[in-house]
Amino acid sequence: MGSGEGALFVRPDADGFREFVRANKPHSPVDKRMSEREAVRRFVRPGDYVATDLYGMVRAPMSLAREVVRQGPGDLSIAGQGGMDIDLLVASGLVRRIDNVYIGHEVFGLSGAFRRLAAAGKVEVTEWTNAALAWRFKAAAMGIPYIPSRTMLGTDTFRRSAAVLGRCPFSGKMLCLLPALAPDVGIIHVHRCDRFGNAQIDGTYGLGFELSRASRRLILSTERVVPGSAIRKVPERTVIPHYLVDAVVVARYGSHPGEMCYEYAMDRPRVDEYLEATRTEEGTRAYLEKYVRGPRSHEEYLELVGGRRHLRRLERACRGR
Amino acid sequence: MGSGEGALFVRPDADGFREFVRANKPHSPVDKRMSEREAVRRFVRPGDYVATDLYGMVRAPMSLAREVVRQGPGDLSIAGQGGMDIDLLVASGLVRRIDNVYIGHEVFGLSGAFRRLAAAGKVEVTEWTNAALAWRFKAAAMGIPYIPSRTMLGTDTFRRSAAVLGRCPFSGKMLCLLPALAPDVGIIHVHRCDRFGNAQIDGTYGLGFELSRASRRLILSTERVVPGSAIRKVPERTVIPHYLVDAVVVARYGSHPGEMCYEYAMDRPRVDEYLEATRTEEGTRAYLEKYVRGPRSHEEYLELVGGRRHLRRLERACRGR
Amino acid sequence: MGKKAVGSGQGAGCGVRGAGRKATGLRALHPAPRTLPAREYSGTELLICLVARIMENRKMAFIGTGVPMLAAALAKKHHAPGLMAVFEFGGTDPALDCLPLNVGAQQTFQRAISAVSLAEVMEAAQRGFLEYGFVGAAQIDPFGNLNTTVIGEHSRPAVRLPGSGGGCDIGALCWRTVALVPDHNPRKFVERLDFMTTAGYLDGPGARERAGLPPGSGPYRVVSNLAVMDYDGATRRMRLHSLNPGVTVEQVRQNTGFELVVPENAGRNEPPTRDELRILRREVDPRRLYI
Amino acid sequence: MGKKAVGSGQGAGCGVRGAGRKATGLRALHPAPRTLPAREYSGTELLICLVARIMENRKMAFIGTGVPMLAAALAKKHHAPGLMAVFEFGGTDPALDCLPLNVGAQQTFQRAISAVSLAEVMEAAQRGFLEYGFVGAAQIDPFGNLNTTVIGEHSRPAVRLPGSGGGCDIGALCWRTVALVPDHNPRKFVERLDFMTTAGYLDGPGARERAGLPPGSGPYRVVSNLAVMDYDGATRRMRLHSLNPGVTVEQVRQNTGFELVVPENAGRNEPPTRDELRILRREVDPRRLYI
Repeated sequence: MGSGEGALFVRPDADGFREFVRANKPHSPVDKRMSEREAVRRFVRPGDYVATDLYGMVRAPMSLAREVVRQGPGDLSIAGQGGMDIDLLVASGLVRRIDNVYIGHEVFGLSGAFRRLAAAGKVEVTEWTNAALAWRFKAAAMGIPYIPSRTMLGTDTFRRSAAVLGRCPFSGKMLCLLPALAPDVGIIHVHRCDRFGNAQIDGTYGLGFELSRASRRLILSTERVVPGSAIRKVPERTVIPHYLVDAVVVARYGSHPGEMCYEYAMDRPRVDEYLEATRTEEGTRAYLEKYVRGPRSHEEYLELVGGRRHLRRLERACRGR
Repeated sequence: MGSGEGALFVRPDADGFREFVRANKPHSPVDKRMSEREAVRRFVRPGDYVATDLYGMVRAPMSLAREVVRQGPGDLSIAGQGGMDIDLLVASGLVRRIDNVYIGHEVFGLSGAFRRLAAAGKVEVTEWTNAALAWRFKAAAMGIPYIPSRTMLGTDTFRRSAAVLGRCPFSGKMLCLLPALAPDVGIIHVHRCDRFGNAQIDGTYGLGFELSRASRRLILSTERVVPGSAIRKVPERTVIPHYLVDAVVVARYGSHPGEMCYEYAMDRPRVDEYLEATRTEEGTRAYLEKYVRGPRSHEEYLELVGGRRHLRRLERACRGR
Repeated sequence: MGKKAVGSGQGAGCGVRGAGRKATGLRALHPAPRTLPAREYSGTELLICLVARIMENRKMAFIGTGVPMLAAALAKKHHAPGLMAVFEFGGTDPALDCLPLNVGAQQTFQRAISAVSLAEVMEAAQRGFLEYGFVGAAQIDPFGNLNTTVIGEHSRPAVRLPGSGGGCDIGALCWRTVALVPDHNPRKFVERLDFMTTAGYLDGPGARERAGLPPGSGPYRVVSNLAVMDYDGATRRMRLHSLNPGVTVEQVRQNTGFELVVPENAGRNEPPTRDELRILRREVDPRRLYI
Repeated sequence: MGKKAVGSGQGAGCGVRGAGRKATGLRALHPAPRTLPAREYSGTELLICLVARIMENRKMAFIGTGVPMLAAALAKKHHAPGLMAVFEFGGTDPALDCLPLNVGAQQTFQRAISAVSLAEVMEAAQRGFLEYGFVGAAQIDPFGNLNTTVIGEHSRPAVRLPGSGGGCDIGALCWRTVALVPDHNPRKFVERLDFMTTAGYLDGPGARERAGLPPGSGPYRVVSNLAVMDYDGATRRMRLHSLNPGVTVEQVRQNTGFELVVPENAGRNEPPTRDELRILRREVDPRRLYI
């Protein structure tokens, strides 16, 4: 029937996932709080496939993205969807393979890092779409090896993807079959969770629901830890239950310099500084030295960018619901 | 590859669904409040395929099920999953075709109505499972004609279903392909919604999320109508957005004699009365006369079963979260 | 109708005391006197204890109403505090300080860690998170295949049973399926099912894998009022594992409608301990909804 | 860094005033003087009005940041109060009393009717709920196919663009796709794309249906700084629909890199009305984040 020519970086393996889950996931509640350093050291390895949530400069797990760059596990594959977090990984030079969806900055312009890397042929890129990526995660999250869809048909996006054409046995329709994508590591920043990782997210959860279920290992960072009783009071609000979670990293202002909805606004000058810096290789290097490798922890980073008083201002600039 | 021998009562038709949605669904907010009588008159027709949520004697849309029996559109097909609501439809003799999953009363025993109907060969039954039905709704809710799964393989349940065997083009795995199921009418009882139908459900939503999206026409009954501002305050809690909804029926105690979680407890003596009555045809007839066709409205039914004072007791027997 | 009739609401959301007035399915099978001496126990209590002992700590178990739920609550309070009860309609690890009568009832998600949907928990099972699944059956065959659909012909059944419900899914997706048969007799343990609702080992070794069912999953135990059975590793046929107190091998054989594998060293199940009974009666089901 | 730099928070969650200090993509294209007389208007304002006029009442529109969002807000306040703005990352019909800079930002779901997920809104589109979709492009061809992926070769591109994002999905799943090209020139309107990210009419009549794309869906309009284009019903090739104020057919032809179908009766687009400009400037974007 035809299939895309793009590389399939992660083969669907529902049985392998089952075995992994049975042997490795924390089925019952255990305290998983740890530092950024420990979480990345234990759960992100060279050669891993990494994916993040949410998008743009919104609820991106920046403190963890910075820690990944700090520790520098190389030869990474990524789901090229996200925002500054993903862009930072690309800029850091750790990435070799991208399931690309959108790497750029919307109204703020193109990604300098992605542009340079691609032009130099230093990265292998397979193309997908927002919906395709969501449904690839969803297939993995459902425990099935693929999911049919009606997107991408007829395009070069399909041709450069690793999707496959198939005909529906019930309706005869031509469909775009999307292979399940189970990242080695999912990284998600949430508003609150308990120490076991039962997490609530305010506002849209983007790809977080699917990604959390699709990931082999899952690192959460959270603005705050709440008692388990607060979670159990409204079990409808639990987007990510603890049994999916491997690490809970408390990271107040973890999305800085991006926004965390209902918590703090985007730090526009710091975002501009990043966008400006990453236009050139030298600028990127200097930025990484100053803001990522310079501070040894998220706390030191927060001091560097202005400390408590400055961060409080960002909170005030964001006025709740 | 092989496929089930059961009848496929609703063929997957993603394009037909799209056309229907474009032409018929209320894309923007309009006040949809109406009586049980009007909702059933306008949206349930002879020969329709009807499906309900939730399960057992829990959050079942009983006031609407009674109204369907009262108006008596015949030749119905149903998703045989639910509880007293579905059992009542079966007992009423309006049902000709069942995509069966489970019709019975759990710890309370078998369904007398289903047993008699099946033994008499008066109903055509195709077999599925809980997960299969959920995923069939999910396929329709995703706008795709089928979804692959790993259940039912190797069983008579598969043989008596209308599923199809298929091999995954990525992993080579044998899969059970489940055809999308888009009911003509979905009926769901919720805790609260605004007059447009933006609905919140407390506790598990069973099949409600998928069913609401899979249904061509959707009737909600609700314990209470709240202002739109209450919905917009916590948009994370909207399980069913208004554009899916065709009718909003205000039905306080709409699940009686079953329970409505956090609202009122099951009315056990009334449930027992139903279970006892439906053991025989005569009993069933008498029950339907007294409790369903006798009262002309949900309000009259509530009076009949004990009125406000009695219902308050059921509320007190259910002590919130 | 008085207030008592609809429940006294001794705990949050527990308004189902009326259920105690009439024997539900379980009670009808094994009526338990209200005040059993500590050394005595009912058949239902034994069954609950046998099932509870199967459940290991730090595992997730797919739970239906009735015996499995009571067993899960007992296991959690007795030897498996990290056991996670997952209910089919979406409730996960609820407080369970009172017992539900439906798998979708309020108690299945009250103070749970999450309350989502049927699809969500079935997908967790499909991803391999659910270690245990529990299923009842009208018939069970030597390979642990189960019937909950019809007795007789499908098109005109002598007895129309409810259907699969989640049973077939559990048998396909959970790692270890445990069948519960509180009335061990030759009409239940049959050589050939009238209808195979739920896959056990199908027709023998390798058959599940050939059908496409997840490798490593399958029937694990059968718990009956006479004994606990497991399956022979080589033939995948049902095998006597351990006898209930006071029951002989011969009794089990006579009540099984096919040739049961009987090993030399069949074990013996201990009666409920004082501890188990105390927890069961005082903490799990103090209002005697089920036991 | 002073408080102003991070936003003065004039409305709930509007802490992005800093954005006004530096020209974002839109502003860089069409700088608008802070105080335009009521009869004058910027290029961006015209574009917004042209897009807004396309949107009918009681429809759902897939909205990205920038022009489509402003146009949706304008249409809603001007002639289409029942228009529903749906954002890709899950926000549906938010209050929009301040404007988001990201399609996932707080303003996209603040006081919305629902805030769910990317999958949820894409599935609504796949089910046929989304009437309008809006897409930008680096290149567009005569059949309305779009490129947002690469200029040059895919393996070593001269310019690596972001990729599809939701563009390809919108082109596949929405009923009517509207392309926005604020800089109409021959490098944008090309005979052959370097890369077809998003399906227009592919290579002509019937091609979408043959590829399996939903029948009845497809490109609807192109809105540029020079004109509005639609598509010939028979050939599916791009056709001049109506000229922007002061623009000639010849100008459009010269700035289009392929042969544009030009009908006898090409219309003329009215400039923004007083009403439109008033709503746009006072109600939609009073803090001039975009215009």
